[in-house]
Amino acid sequence: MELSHRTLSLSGHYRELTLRDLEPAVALQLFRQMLRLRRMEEALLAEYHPAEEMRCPIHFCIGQEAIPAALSGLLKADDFLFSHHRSHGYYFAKGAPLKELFAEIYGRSTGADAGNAGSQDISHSGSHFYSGAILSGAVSISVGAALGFQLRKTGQIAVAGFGEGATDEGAFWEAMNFSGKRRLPLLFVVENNRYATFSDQLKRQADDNICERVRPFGVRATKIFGNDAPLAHRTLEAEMKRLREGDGPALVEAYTYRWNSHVGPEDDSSNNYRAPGEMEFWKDNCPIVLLEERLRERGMLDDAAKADLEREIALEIAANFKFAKESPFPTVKDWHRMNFEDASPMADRLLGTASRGGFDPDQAESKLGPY
Amino acid sequence: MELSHRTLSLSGHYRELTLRDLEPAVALQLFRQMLRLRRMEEALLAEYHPAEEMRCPIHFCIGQEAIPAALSGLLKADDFLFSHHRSHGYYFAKGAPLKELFAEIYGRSTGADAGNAGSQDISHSGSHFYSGAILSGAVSISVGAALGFQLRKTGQIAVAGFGEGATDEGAFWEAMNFSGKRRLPLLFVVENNRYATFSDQLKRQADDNICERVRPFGVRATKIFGNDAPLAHRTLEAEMKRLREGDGPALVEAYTYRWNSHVGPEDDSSNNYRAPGEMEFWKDNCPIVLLEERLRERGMLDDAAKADLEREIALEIAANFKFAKESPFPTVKDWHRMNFEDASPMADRLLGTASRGGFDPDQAESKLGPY
Amino acid sequence: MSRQLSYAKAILEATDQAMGLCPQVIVLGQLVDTQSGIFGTTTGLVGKYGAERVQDFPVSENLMTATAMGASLTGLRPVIVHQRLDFMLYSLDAIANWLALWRFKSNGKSAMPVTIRTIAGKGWGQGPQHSKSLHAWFAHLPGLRVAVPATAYDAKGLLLESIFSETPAIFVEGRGLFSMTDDVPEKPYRVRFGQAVIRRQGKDATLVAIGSMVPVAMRAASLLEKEGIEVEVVDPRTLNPLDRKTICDSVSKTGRLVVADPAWLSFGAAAEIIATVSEELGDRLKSKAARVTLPDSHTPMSMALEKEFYPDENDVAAAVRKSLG
Amino acid sequence: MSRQLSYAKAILEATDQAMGLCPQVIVLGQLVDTQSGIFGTTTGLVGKYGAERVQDFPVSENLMTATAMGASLTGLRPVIVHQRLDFMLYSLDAIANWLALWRFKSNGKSAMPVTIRTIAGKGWGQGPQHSKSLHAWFAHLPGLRVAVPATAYDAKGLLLESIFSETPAIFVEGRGLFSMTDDVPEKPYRVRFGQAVIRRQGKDATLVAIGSMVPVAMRAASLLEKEGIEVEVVDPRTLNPLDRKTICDSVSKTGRLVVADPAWLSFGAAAEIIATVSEELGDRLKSKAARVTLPDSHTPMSMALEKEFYPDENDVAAAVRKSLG
Ligand SMILES: Cc1ncc(C[n+]2csc(CCOP(=O)(O)OP(=O)(O)O)c2C)c(N)n1
Ligand SMILES: Cc1ncc(C[n+]2csc(CCOP(=O)(O)OP(=O)(O)O)c2C)c(N)n1
Ligand SMILES: [Mg+2]
Ligand SMILES: [Mg+2]
Repeated sequence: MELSHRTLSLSGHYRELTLRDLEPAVALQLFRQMLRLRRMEEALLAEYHPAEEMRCPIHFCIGQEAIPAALSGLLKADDFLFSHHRSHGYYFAKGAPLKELFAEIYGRSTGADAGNAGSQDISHSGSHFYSGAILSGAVSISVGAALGFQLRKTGQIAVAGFGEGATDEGAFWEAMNFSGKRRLPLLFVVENNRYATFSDQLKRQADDNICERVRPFGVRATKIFGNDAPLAHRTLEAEMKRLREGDGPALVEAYTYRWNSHVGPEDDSSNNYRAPGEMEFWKDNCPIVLLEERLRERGMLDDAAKADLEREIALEIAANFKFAKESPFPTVKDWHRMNFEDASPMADRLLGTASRGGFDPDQAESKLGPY
Repeated sequence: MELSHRTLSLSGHYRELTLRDLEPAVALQLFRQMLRLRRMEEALLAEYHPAEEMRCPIHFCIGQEAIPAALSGLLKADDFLFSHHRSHGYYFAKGAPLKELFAEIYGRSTGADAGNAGSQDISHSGSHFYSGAILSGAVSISVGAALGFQLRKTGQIAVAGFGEGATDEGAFWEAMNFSGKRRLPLLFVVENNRYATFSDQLKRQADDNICERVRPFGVRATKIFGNDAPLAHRTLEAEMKRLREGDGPALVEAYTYRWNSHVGPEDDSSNNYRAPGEMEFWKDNCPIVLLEERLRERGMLDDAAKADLEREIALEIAANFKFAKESPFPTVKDWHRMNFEDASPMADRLLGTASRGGFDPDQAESKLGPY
Repeated sequence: MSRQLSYAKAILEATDQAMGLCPQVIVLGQLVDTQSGIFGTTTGLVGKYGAERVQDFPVSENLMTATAMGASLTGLRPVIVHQRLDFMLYSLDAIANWLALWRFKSNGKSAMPVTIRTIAGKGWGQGPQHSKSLHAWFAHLPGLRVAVPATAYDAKGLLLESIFSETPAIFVEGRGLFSMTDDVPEKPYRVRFGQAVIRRQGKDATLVAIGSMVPVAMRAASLLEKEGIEVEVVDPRTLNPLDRKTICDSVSKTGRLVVADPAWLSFGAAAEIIATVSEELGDRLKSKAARVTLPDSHTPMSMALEKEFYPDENDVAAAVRKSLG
Repeated sequence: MSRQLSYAKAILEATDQAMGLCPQVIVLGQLVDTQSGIFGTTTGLVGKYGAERVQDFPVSENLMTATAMGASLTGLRPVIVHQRLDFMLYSLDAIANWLALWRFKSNGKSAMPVTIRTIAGKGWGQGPQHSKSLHAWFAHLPGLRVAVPATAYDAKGLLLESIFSETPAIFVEGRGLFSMTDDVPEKPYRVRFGQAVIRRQGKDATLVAIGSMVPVAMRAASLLEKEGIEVEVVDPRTLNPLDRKTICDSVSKTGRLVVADPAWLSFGAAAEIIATVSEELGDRLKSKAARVTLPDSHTPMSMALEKEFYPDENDVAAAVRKSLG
C-alpha cells in the first residue's frame, strides 16, 4: 500500500523498524540524538510560559526527532543546512551550539544571532545553518548555495528541510525546476506532518503525492515512514552519497507528526483539525520508542544506560538554560550598522578612484524603440 | 514516439491531418479563421516599421494560427479567455472586435482600451478577453474566474492561453495546485513554441514534459501536434465539454512554432538560437497549408473559393487600418479618474452613515503575545 | 446607544454584515475557517456562510490574490486575509503588476473590487519576517486605495466601504490594536476614503499619526496637555487617497508638524505628509518638521531591543516639544 | 585622456572588468548570454567567461534572486539582471523578506553581496507592465543600497562598487540613458554610495534630479540660464544611503527646492528629499518645495498620452520658475 497519511492512520504499531547492517554506535547515536532533542524541546516547552522570558514564537518539534537525528550524523561541517520556522531540530542537526540557541530564544546578546532573530529566524553562520519563517524562502536560497558548490566544484552539498506546507508555494516549484535542470548537489527533506498550521494537506493539495509531483522536474524522490530513524538514516545516507558523486538533486519525504500546537506549547486541538485516533497512532509510534524497543531487544540499551543518558542530557540542558539566563541582553549600538556593512575590503583592494569627466548636458537621450 | 520538439525536428512533412467526422462547415471555418489571422498579422507586420505609428511592442503570432482558430469556434460569448503578451491570436479567438485591436495598437481613443494598453496588455472586457505581459500572471487570474463560475454555478468556463515559458514561473504551479484541488472549470492551453524569447525550453527545464508535470497536481493533460487545426479543434472540444460537465481542470499542450522574431517584425536569428532545419520544418508544416492540402484533396476548397476568401479578408483588414488611422488620439482628461473609480453605487445602496463616538485615548494597547 | 466593540470584533462584524448584505462577498485566507479565526476577526463565519464562501486557501499568497482578482471579474466581492503583511510579499506581483493597473489598462471598463486585509505584526519577538509594515509601498501605487484604520469605529466603516466600492483596497491592520475598543454602531455604515479625522483639537502643533501610532499620539497629547501644550492630533485614516487638505489646514493653523508613523523612517508615509505640507505651506512653517518612526532597521526579536525599536508616547512628546523649540 | 563611452557600454565594461578581476563574479539573467545582451550591456561576456559564469536563467525571477543570494553565501559575487523592473516584482519576497534583512538577522555575521540590475522602461508604448520605476520602494528597505546612476561614468563606478561591496545593492538603470555618453576612465574605479554630485552650480534654486531626470534637469537648467536664473543641479546618485548633507547644504544656500523624479508623485523619492530638507531647514525655505514627477497614474501606451505622462525640461523649468515666485 502506498505510504500516505491516510494509509498510516489506518495502521497500528509499526513493526518494520530494523537495525539491519547499521553499526551499533550509529544506532545508539541516533537514539541519543533523538532523546537529546526531545528533552531539550520538552524543557523549553515547560519553561515557555511560566518564565515569559522566551518572548518569541516557537514552533516545537516534539514527535519529529528522527530526521534531525539522522541528518546530524550525516552532514559534514562544511555542508549547508537551510530550514524553516520549525527550526530547532535542524539547528540541532547541523551541530550548531545549543547554548547559543537557548540564549537566542531568551533574546540575549550571546544568542546565535545576538537576539535579532529568535527561534523562527535563527541562523548560525559559523555552522552554515540558516533558517527563516517565510515558507519556502530558505528552500530557494539553498538552490543558490548548491549552485555555488557546483560551480566551484567544492564537493559540498546543501540540504533544505521544510514541511509539506511549503510545497503549496510557487517558489518551491521554481526551485524544483532549476535544481532538476542543473542537477544540483541539493537534498530536499520534506517532513510531511500532514498539516500546515491547522490545514490538512488534502485541503490544500489534490493528493498526498509530493514525490510524484517533483519527479517530472528531474528531482529523484523517495518517501519513507519518517519515525523510523534507522530507515531515515539509511535513506538520507544513500541520497547524500549520490549527491556527493554529482548525481543530484534528490528529495526525501518523511511522514511524521507534530505532537504540540503549531506554535507554542499550548494544545491547539480546540481548532478541531486533527483526525480521530491520529494523535494516538503517532504517540504509539514515537520515533524514540520505536528505536528504543529494538535497541532493548538487541540488548544494546538497558535501564541503567538510559538513566545515564538522561542524566547527561539533563545536565546539558540545565547548563544551556543557565548560560542563557545569565547572559546579558543586547543593547542597541547603531541601527545603521546592524543593517548595513559600510566596510568594503574587496572594493578597497580592487578598485581605484577616478575623477569625473564632463557629462555633456546637451546630448539627446537615447532614441527609444519598442524593445 | 513521444511528441516533443526534439522528435518533431527529426520528422518530415506531417501527413496525419484528417478531417474525420468534422463537419465541412467547421473545417472550412477553421481554415478561414487561420487565414484571417495570418493575413491580419502579415499586414500589421508589414506596416509596423514603415509607418512608425504602431508605437508599442508587438509579439506576432504567425505560424501559431491553429489554436486560436480552433478556440474561436468553441468559446461561448460568456466564457472568459485570458492570454499573454502574444495576444492577437487570443483576442481574435474570443471574437473581440478587430477594428478595436487595430485602433489600440495605433494608440487611438477608439482602441479596445483607448490606447492605454497596447498590443501586449490588451483586453476587451465586453468580450471577456483579458491579457497582459507579465508571464503567468493572467493564468493565475483565470483561476479566480473559474472559481467564480464554480461557486456561482454558472456553467461558464475560463481558458488561459500562454507559452511554455510561463511554466518556468512558480506562480504557474500555484495555479496548477489550486485548480487541481478545486477541480475548476478551467482550460489551460500551452502553445509550446520551444522558446521563451531566445531561450530553448531545454535550457530552462530538465525535460520537455509539461503534461507529465501537471498531471500529479490533478490537472488532466494532453499533448498534440499544434499545427493540425482539426486535431486541435477535436481535442479542445472534448476537453471543453468535460469542463462544462464539471470534470476539470484540463491542460492541452500544442506544439507549434513562431516564424518571426520574439517581438517585432525583425528576424532575430542573429541571436542564433534556432536549431538548424527547424524553421524549414515548421514552414513546411504551416497549419494553414496542412489544412488547405486536405480541403483541396476533398474538393472542399478550390482556387476560386480561396481567392474570394482572400479578397474578403483583404477588405476587412483595409477597413480595420482605415478605422484605426482615422480615429483620434486620446487626450488626458484626468489621471486620477483613469486609475481610480470614485463612484460607489453599491456602497451607496447598502451602507448608511453613522457618527463617530468617543475613542478612549487612555486605554491600553492590546497585550501582545507570541502568535 | 453607544456600544463598545473591540477592533477585532468590529472587523468581524463588518465582514459578517457584508456577507449578509451581499451573497457575492467571499473570504479567502489561510485559517479563516478556524475557531481562532485570525485574531478572532473571522471566527464563526464559516458556520454561518459555509466553506464555499469562507475558504481556507493553500499557502500560495500570489495565487490567492490573483484568485480574488479573477473572481471579482465574475461579480464576486472577495476579501482576502494575510495573517502577517510579510506573507503578502509573495503577492506583490499580483498587486502591482495586475490589480493596481487593471482598471487603468481597461480604460475603466473593467473593475476588480478586491479587499486585501493584512496585519502588521508588532511585539513579543515577531522578528524581522513577521512585523513589516509597508503601507507606504501600497500608497505609492496608483489604482489602489490604502486604509490604515486606528480605531474599531474606523475599522468597521472602512472595511465595509472597501468591500462595496469599486477600487481595490489594501486594509492594513495593526496587531497592537485588536483588543482596543471604541463606540461602534451596530448598523452597517461607511467611512469614506480620503477623509482624515481630527482626533483632538489643539493650536500649538499638528501631530499627524498613522494607524497604530494613533493611540500613542493620543497618549502623547495627554502628556503634553499637562505641560500646557495643545497638540492637534490628525488621523488620516487612509493614505490613498490622502486627505491633504485637513492636514494642511491644521498645520496652517499651528505652524508646526510632527508625523508619527509605525514604519521605517526613510521613504515612508511620514515623508509624504511632510512633503505635502512643504509644498503647500513650505515658507510658512514656524519650525522644522519632524518624524517619529521606526528606525531604518529590521525588527529585532529580543525584547530588550524591541523596546528601543518601537517609539512610544514619550518619543512622540519629545518630538513635539522639540518642534516647539 | 578622456574617452567617451555610452551608458550601456560603461555597464558592460564594469561587468567585464569585475569578472576579470575576480573569478567569483557571475552574471545571471534571462538572455544575458545572447548577442543582443540586454541592450548591449552583457554582449560578449559569455564568449569570454563561459556559460557557467554567464547564465541564462529560467523565467523564474523569485528563484533567480534567491539563487544569487544562496550563491553569495558560498563566496560568489552574483550580478543578476532584469530586462524590466516590472519582472522583478515576482522577486520582492526574496528581496524584502530575505536579502534585505539577512545581515541584520545574523547580527552581521553573514553577508550577501548580491547586485541586482534592473531597467526601468520608458517610451515607445511600453505600457503599464513594462515601465515601472520603483526605486522608492527599494530605498524604503533597511539593509539594501540603491543606486540610480544617471551617467555612464557613475554607472561604471557604482556598478563596480556594488559588486565588490558587502551590502546588497539594487542598481536601477534608465532605458532612456543607454546610448548617452560620458567621459569614462578605462581602469576599474569606484563611485561611493551616499555621495551626491553637484552637476551644475547655481544660487537661485536647488534642483535635485534622480536617475533619468538628470539629463532633463540639466536641459532645464540651460533653458533657465538664458532667463538669468541660476539653478544648482544636485544628482544624489544613490538613494540609500542618501547624501542628505549635500542636498541640504545646497538648499540652505539657495533657499529653494525642486525635485525631479522619474516615478510616481505620491509616496516616492521626491517626498523623502523634500521631507529631509523640511526637517533640516523647514523654517528657512524661501518658497514652497515642488515636485516634478510622473502623475499618480500607470503608464499609458499611446504616444499621445505618453507625451503628457513623462515630464520634460519645460515642465522642470516651469516648476523652478514657479518656486522663484
Ligand atoms: C509565506 C508564508 N505564508 C504563511 C506563513 C504562515 N505559516 C507559518 S508556518 C505555516 C504552516 C507551515 O506548514 P509546513 O510547511 O507543513 O510546516 P510545519 O509547520 O508543519 O512544520 C504557515 C502557513 C508563513 N510563515 N509564510
Ligand atoms: C515575469 C516576466 N519575466 C520576463 C518577461 C520577459 N518575457 C517576455 S515574453 C518572454 C518569453 C515568453 O515565452 P513563452 O511563455 O514561451 O511565450 P512565447 O513568447 O514563446 O509565445 C519573456 C521571458 C515577462 N514578460 N514577464
Ligand atoms: Mg506540515
Ligand atoms: Mg514559447
